[in-house]
Amino acid sequence: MNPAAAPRTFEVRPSPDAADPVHDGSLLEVSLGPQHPSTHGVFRMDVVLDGETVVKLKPVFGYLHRNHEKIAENTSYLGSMPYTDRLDYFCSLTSNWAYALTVERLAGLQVPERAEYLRVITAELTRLQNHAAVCGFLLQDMGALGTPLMYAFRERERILDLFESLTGARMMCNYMRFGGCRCDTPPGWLEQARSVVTGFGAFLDEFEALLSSNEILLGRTQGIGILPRELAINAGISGPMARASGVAYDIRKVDRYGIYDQFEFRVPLGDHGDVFDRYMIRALEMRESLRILGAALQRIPAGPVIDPKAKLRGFRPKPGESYGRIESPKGELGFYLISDGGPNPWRYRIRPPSFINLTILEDLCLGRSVADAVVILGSVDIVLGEVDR
Amino acid sequence: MSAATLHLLLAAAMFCIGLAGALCRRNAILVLIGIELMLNAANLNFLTFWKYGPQPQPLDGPVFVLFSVAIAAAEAAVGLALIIAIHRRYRTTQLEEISRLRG
Amino acid sequence: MDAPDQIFVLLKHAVVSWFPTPVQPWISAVLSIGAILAVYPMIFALTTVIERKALGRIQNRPGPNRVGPAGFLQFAADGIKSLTKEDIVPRAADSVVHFLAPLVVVVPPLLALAVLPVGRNMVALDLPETGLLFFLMVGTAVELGVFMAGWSSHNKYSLLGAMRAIAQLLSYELPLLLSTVSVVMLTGSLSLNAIIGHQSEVHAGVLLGWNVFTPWGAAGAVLFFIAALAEANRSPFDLPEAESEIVAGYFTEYSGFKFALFFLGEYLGLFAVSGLGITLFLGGWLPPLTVLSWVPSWLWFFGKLAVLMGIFIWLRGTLPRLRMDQLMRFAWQFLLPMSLINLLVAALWQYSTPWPHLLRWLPAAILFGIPYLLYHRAFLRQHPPRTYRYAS
Amino acid sequence: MENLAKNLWVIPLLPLLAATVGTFLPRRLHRVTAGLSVAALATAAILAAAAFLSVVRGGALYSNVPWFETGTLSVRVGWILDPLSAAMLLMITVVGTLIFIFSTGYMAEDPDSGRFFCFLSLFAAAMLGLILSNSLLLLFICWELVGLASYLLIGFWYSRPPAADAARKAFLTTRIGDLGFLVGLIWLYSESGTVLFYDQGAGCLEPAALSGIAGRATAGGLALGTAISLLLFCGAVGKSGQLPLHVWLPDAMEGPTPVSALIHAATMVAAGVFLMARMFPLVALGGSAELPAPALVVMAWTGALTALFGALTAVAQTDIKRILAYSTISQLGFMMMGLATGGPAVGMVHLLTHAFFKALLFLGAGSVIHGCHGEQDIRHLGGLRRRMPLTFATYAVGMMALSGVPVFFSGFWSKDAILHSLSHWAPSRVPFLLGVLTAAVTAFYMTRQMIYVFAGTSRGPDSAHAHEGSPVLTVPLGILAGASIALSAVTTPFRPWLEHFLSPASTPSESGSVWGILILSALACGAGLAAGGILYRNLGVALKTGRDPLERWVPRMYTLMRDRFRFDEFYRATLVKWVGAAAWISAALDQSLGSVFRDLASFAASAGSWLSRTVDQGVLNASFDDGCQAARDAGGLLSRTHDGQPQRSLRILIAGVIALAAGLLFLATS
Amino acid sequence: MPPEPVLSLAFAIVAGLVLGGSVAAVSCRNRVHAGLFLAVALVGLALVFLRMGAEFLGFIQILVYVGAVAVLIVFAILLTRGSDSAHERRSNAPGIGIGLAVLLWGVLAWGILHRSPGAIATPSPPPSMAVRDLGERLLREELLPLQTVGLLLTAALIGAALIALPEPGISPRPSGSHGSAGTETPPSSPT
Amino acid sequence: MLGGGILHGLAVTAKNFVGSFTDPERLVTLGYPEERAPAKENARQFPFLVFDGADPQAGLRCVACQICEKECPPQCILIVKSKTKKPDHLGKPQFFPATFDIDLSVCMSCQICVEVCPFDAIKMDQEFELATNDRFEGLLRHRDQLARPNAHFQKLHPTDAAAIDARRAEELAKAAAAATAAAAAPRKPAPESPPAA
Repeated sequence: MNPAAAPRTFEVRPSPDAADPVHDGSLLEVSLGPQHPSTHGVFRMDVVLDGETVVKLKPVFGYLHRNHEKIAENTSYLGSMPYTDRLDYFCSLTSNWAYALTVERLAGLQVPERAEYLRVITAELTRLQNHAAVCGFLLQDMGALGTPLMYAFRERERILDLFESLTGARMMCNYMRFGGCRCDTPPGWLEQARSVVTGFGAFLDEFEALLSSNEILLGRTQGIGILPRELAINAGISGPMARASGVAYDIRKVDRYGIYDQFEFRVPLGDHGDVFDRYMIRALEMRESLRILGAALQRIPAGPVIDPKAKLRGFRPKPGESYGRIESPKGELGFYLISDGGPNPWRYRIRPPSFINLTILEDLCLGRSVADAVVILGSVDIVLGEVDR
Repeated sequence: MSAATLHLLLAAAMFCIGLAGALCRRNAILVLIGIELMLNAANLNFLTFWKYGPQPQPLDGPVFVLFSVAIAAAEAAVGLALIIAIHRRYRTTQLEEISRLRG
Repeated sequence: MDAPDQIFVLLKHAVVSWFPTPVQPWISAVLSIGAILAVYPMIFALTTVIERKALGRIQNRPGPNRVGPAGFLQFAADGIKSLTKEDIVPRAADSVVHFLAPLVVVVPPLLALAVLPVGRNMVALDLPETGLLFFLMVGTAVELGVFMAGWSSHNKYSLLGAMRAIAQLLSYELPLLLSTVSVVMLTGSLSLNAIIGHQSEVHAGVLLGWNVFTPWGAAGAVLFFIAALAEANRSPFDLPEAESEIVAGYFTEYSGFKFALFFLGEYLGLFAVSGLGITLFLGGWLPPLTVLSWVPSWLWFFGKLAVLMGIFIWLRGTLPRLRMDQLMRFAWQFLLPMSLINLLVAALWQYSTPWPHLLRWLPAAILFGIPYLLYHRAFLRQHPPRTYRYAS
Repeated sequence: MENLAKNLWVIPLLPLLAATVGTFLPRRLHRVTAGLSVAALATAAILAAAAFLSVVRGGALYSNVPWFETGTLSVRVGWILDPLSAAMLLMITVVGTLIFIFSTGYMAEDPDSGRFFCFLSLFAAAMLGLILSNSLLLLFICWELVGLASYLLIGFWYSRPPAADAARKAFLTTRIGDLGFLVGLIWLYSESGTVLFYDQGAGCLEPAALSGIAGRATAGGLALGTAISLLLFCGAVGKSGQLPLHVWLPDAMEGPTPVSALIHAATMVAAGVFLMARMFPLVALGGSAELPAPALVVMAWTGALTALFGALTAVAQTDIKRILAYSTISQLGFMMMGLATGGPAVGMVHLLTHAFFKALLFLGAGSVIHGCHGEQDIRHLGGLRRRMPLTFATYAVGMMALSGVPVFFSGFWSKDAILHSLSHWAPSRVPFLLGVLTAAVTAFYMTRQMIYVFAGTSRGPDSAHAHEGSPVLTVPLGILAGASIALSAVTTPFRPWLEHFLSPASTPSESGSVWGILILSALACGAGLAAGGILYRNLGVALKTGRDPLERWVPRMYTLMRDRFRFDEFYRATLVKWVGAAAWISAALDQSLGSVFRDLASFAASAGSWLSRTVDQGVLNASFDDGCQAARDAGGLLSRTHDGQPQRSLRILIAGVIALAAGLLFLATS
Repeated sequence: MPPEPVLSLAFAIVAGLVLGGSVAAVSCRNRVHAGLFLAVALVGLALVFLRMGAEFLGFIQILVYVGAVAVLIVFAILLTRGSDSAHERRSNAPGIGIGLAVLLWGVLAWGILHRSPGAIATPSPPPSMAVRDLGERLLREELLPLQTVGLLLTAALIGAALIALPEPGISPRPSGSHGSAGTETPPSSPT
Repeated sequence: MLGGGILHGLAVTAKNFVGSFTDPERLVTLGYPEERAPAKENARQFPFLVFDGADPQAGLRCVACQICEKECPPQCILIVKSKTKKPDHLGKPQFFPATFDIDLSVCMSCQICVEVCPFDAIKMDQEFELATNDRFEGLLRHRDQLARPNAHFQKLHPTDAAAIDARRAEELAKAAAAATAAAAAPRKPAPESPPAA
């Protein structure tokens, strides 16, 4: 008989280990992802379900692994810059900044004031569009059929338009350079940015009217996926996720990198640490970002945008090491570089917030239903480019 | 052969098929299926006598069938709940394996 | 005189009368069936396009706008595509059941549509004794179809979807039934025509006595349509096919035309249950104002259907989906008690007929108001308003 | 008057409302619940007094209302206020109020006392409803509610296994009687067509219905009235702790002491006696003075045996509450005797007087237990006379009333009335003698208890530090003691006002015989007291040996009495065993029947295989082994039908059905 | 109205549906198929009811049996899946069961065919079933049974929910190491 | 009130539904092939090679210095230096790329080649509709396909181009001045210097 002609019948045979509840059929093992509508990219959750309740969850990732750190160690310092775009492809500008900051510390470069302002403006715009989109995605995961997502994207498009006219690309901006920014703003850009920022405030009002008091949303998010403060600290959670659990940790305040000490803004904190708090913290942070943006767009000085000492070609920082971190929209994004004086970093290491924030996924999901697991994943705000690197 | 006879024969056949199922199957749920068939055969009998038989009261048959249907629904619900509970406890629905109560 | 109103009826009579008497009942049936088979799938096709366009507009997109004038031939493109797509049956699937499931899902709504009076004298299958019961009966068969689809696919998502679907359908069947019971109670008949006839009395000169204008009718309509949304797997109760959780639920493993059949069945079910709601609460084919009775009755029916569809689309574009336990809790802890209360209200309404009108509303207001406040309090206790602090 | 009858339902409703409201009050408000219960019952007592007075003035009345209609069936309920219910009403509300007040002190420290008072109120409400109902159905509902409430109260400390067991025992035992009651009730309903007692001539206790029942006999030759009465008496036996079903009563002491007081004095046990009094027209049907109705004879004998049994058992108990419990059983027997021999008035008077002094005794015992921190064993008490003088004084009153100390105590007179009617009872003199003996034993064991508890010096650490309770505990005792004495004013045979009130038709007794019985009764009491006093005069010395003085005197008898005549053991050895045996027999039958079938089947198979073997050898020349194998296969196949499965039984059943159907059809067609 | 032919084609079809469905329901090796065939048989029976003019009962039949009981059964099959293979093992002494059933049918058929055919076949005026009459009957004469059945259904509902609720302690959660959950671990069935 | 949040949301979506008909700010979607977003000067897609004059071969600014090849992060550029030389716009003989291939399927549009090019020879195009059936050859651009006239660059990035052209004109002028100053060597005519924009 031809062994290739497998029989057409399919029979679930009891496993030899009959005591294993997964195999005796009382539990259901489902693989959510890597091609699943709700896993935010090629992420996979190996979920064991009792009915619909998650009794075991194993995050599986690496499907998008691109060997980023090793590539960077074999590329010039500058050549890694466009790759950082692709770490968190929603927030390329903040990734740029984190990398530029680290290299600047390594090489001791100064950044002109206008460039600092531009960095703050682009970073906060990035935060706006990221948070808006995340809230939209969260609702999408809850089955809101994309309406909030579409509203978020409508506003995000305006911000991406700004990015495109400033940096030439909507998402892969590749804008920061060691010692400043690649180019100055095109004419009329600041006015356009101001109008976008103004419009964003109105959008936020509408977005919150649509969602924040919606009973279904409250029911779906409050008390779900509670991340206790201690766990958040112990697991190294950062960003809005940590702040939703009441951890007052915002690197803009802690490190005061760039010129953030010149701006007035508050850091909202949640008390419950559940999905709703994470959502609300993001909404409140957007308001704070709008304040920063208003001030920055008002006060931005004229001047050069890049340190004239910065070399583009043949950039060889002196031997040493540095760690630079910023508050990316997803949390603490850190770069660690060791230079041996050559044109390539000797060691290049990233601390991606998405990855670290993802580690507690099982703790948040155990005992909840699949639907909650999906929503919790949505509230963690991950980008697989950053997780898998 | 009158219509009544035919219907009665049909009911008898259905009853016996259900009986065979209840007697032979090993799975508790399948036995329950056989019992449901038997119950329904009884219902058919009631209606047959209502339709073709002598009628002391015009609606006796249907009323009886209605009650029988209601009780059958309750029976099915409780029976299935029992089977599920047993399954949860002993991980089987095979009748011969559920023998804790045997002397 | 009322030619436009009765045009289809007369047309049918004319056609039937061409045939010899013995076959006339058959011809009549064939014509009715043909009409149902032609009209509702057509409405389905249009609804899909309109829904997509309306959802697009709600989301600030133009929606489909390529095929045909303003995109209105999109359904044709979709249909052709689904017809020509490869029909994939998973190897592990139980192929016979897998094949039958879409049929079992599509046929019952079609049967149910047959008993709906869409206009004066326009009902394909008039069951004076048991019309409503027939409707509810065929509705239950869908559950079996859904189960067959989910089980036969041998896919875990399908299975989860089917389990969800059955739990949901069984749970919402009850409030649906109970809210229709109030109508039956006050009408005293299961015939849909009689129910419409009961609503035709004139109040205050213009308003007709639709059931929805009574307290129990209004509440019953709300309860009915909530349950109907769930029965039809519409957002926010679309858990059985929640794509963000279980891909496409019980029809994950269907493709091509079978998938389209599920789609069709779902929409036909929605039409049927909405049509039933129109008949029970919204006066069926009756106009809202007596001065508007020159408009053909069938236009009223389909107009009301269109408005309902619009509301459903609107809801779909707005609301997130519930979770399974919330869904079940909503059915058992809110809809069911409320529909029981509604029965009580309906009974009170019936017994308080001689009372002054305002006084008749009072018990209803109390009976609905108090549970509503209790639910409100319970919700607030569960979800107290939150404030956020800022780091110093 | 009419209004009063129509609104009688308010009286049971008040405690019921208190119970309902109390249920919904949070736990920490248990004082509010207690206050509410007391207030509700006190109000009910005032209303009851008004009702009583109105009956005294105007006689009985009742009112019936339709309750619900189902199709053609209309169910009506009603309230009745006749002397019987009025007297009971007053007694229950007054005694109940006093017990409630006592409980507020007794249960003050229990965090669950809110629940306790809810149950108490429910208990009182159910009992009041039972008293007032003019309908068998309502009476039965209240009857069951009384059972439920007693179950809840006995098992109030449900976390203690004995309490939970006792509650279950009480519930199940009374249920056995209730089964008979229910059957009798249904029978009565089907015979008389109404559940109302009095309904303008149409009620089931009115002459029309009674004459319909009278003279008819059941299948066994028993008179219909007797059969129904005996079934109803089953209920009374269960509720009132008569002889075979008394076992729950002593165990019911596991509940808090006020509950015991309530159960033993006012409510639960009274229900059975009351039921018989209520149904007396039916029970006494067809009897005459010379030849009483058979049901009454049964009642009298049951009562007599119960009375003696209870008294004898009480003699050897060491638990203060158990002694009282057995004395209750004994007194209930007295009541039954009185009821059966002298008519409802005689029994009920003793019920009423007994209610007061038994409540007094139980509350006194509660006071002792409360003062001695929960110590209930009389061997560890003693010398409380000085430490708890108030309790001692009131307890002594109760004791003397119970013992039947002449002249001043109501118990004497009511017991005397019973003895008097017994002495005239035509069928037999034995119950009279038993009654006198019981009276003597009663005095004996009460003396014993008094000496144990109050005399001498304390024998335990708890009694050494005993103290008198708060006024909340002692004032009810005082009132009850007063009532026990005062009641004698209306119960003497010279001025039997209460008896007349309860049953105006009863004939006044001849004075000559009155004196004889009075003296006899006083003598019996005196003998008991004297025997007790003599036997227990040196208790402290006697107890050094660790044995009761009586035990030293009649050890075997004492052991038997201490072990309650081994009723529980008897039940355990018989009933429980029998049930087990029945189960075993049916199992064995199952097995053996199966074996028979199996044997038949395998015999048939063997026969078949023998045939096949012969054919094989002869025709096909096959081997011997093949034939055996075939036989084994066939036998195995058939024996597989008997693998201990439910379907096997089903198969046999179906085979039987087939045989039956075929037989019937054959008979019908031929 | 002309007397309907005794053995009409329609009757043959629905009877075939009933019998075929029944046979398949009790003989199918695949349990879910058995459940579905039960639904087929019950639909067939409902059609028989319809043919007899008992519209209301026919619809109720489908509503309750197909809509609820059959769905419950397949649902239960689904919930208890995995305890043993999806397909049924060989039947429990099929010969005896089938033999008994056939025997019973024979006896019954014999009885039906020979027992006073006149009494059964006397066609009284064809009864009709008005739903209103049925309701009146139920709510007047049969009110007590109706209430009782209502009570029974409520009790069954609550009971079924209680029984089917997972017992605490034996839910098969894999809590860390399996089998160390406690003393309540179900005994594994002997092989 | 319970249900108020849902009604609130319904109001918002209704507003958006109406707004998408009346308010162009809400309906921001463009019907892409017909409608296009306004071109942004900074926008970048894939690189192209700038040549001056009319002849892509002669006017190619690239001198095959291979800096971009080295700096290109995804290494999508392949340059083979010519064996011979050709004069640049200043008349200096320079190598030129015999092969200049860019694999667009690898290129990530980062613009680093543009930034590091000292000769302003490689610039970013804005063409993006590059769909092809052949993912190997179809997206591999060779030198001649990559070459675009300076006018194209001027059209895409006018600001940038003006600055570069001015600088180059300046260089040219400086070179011419130097040439006149030197005056010794015979003057080589520069290939058609582009007109200043």
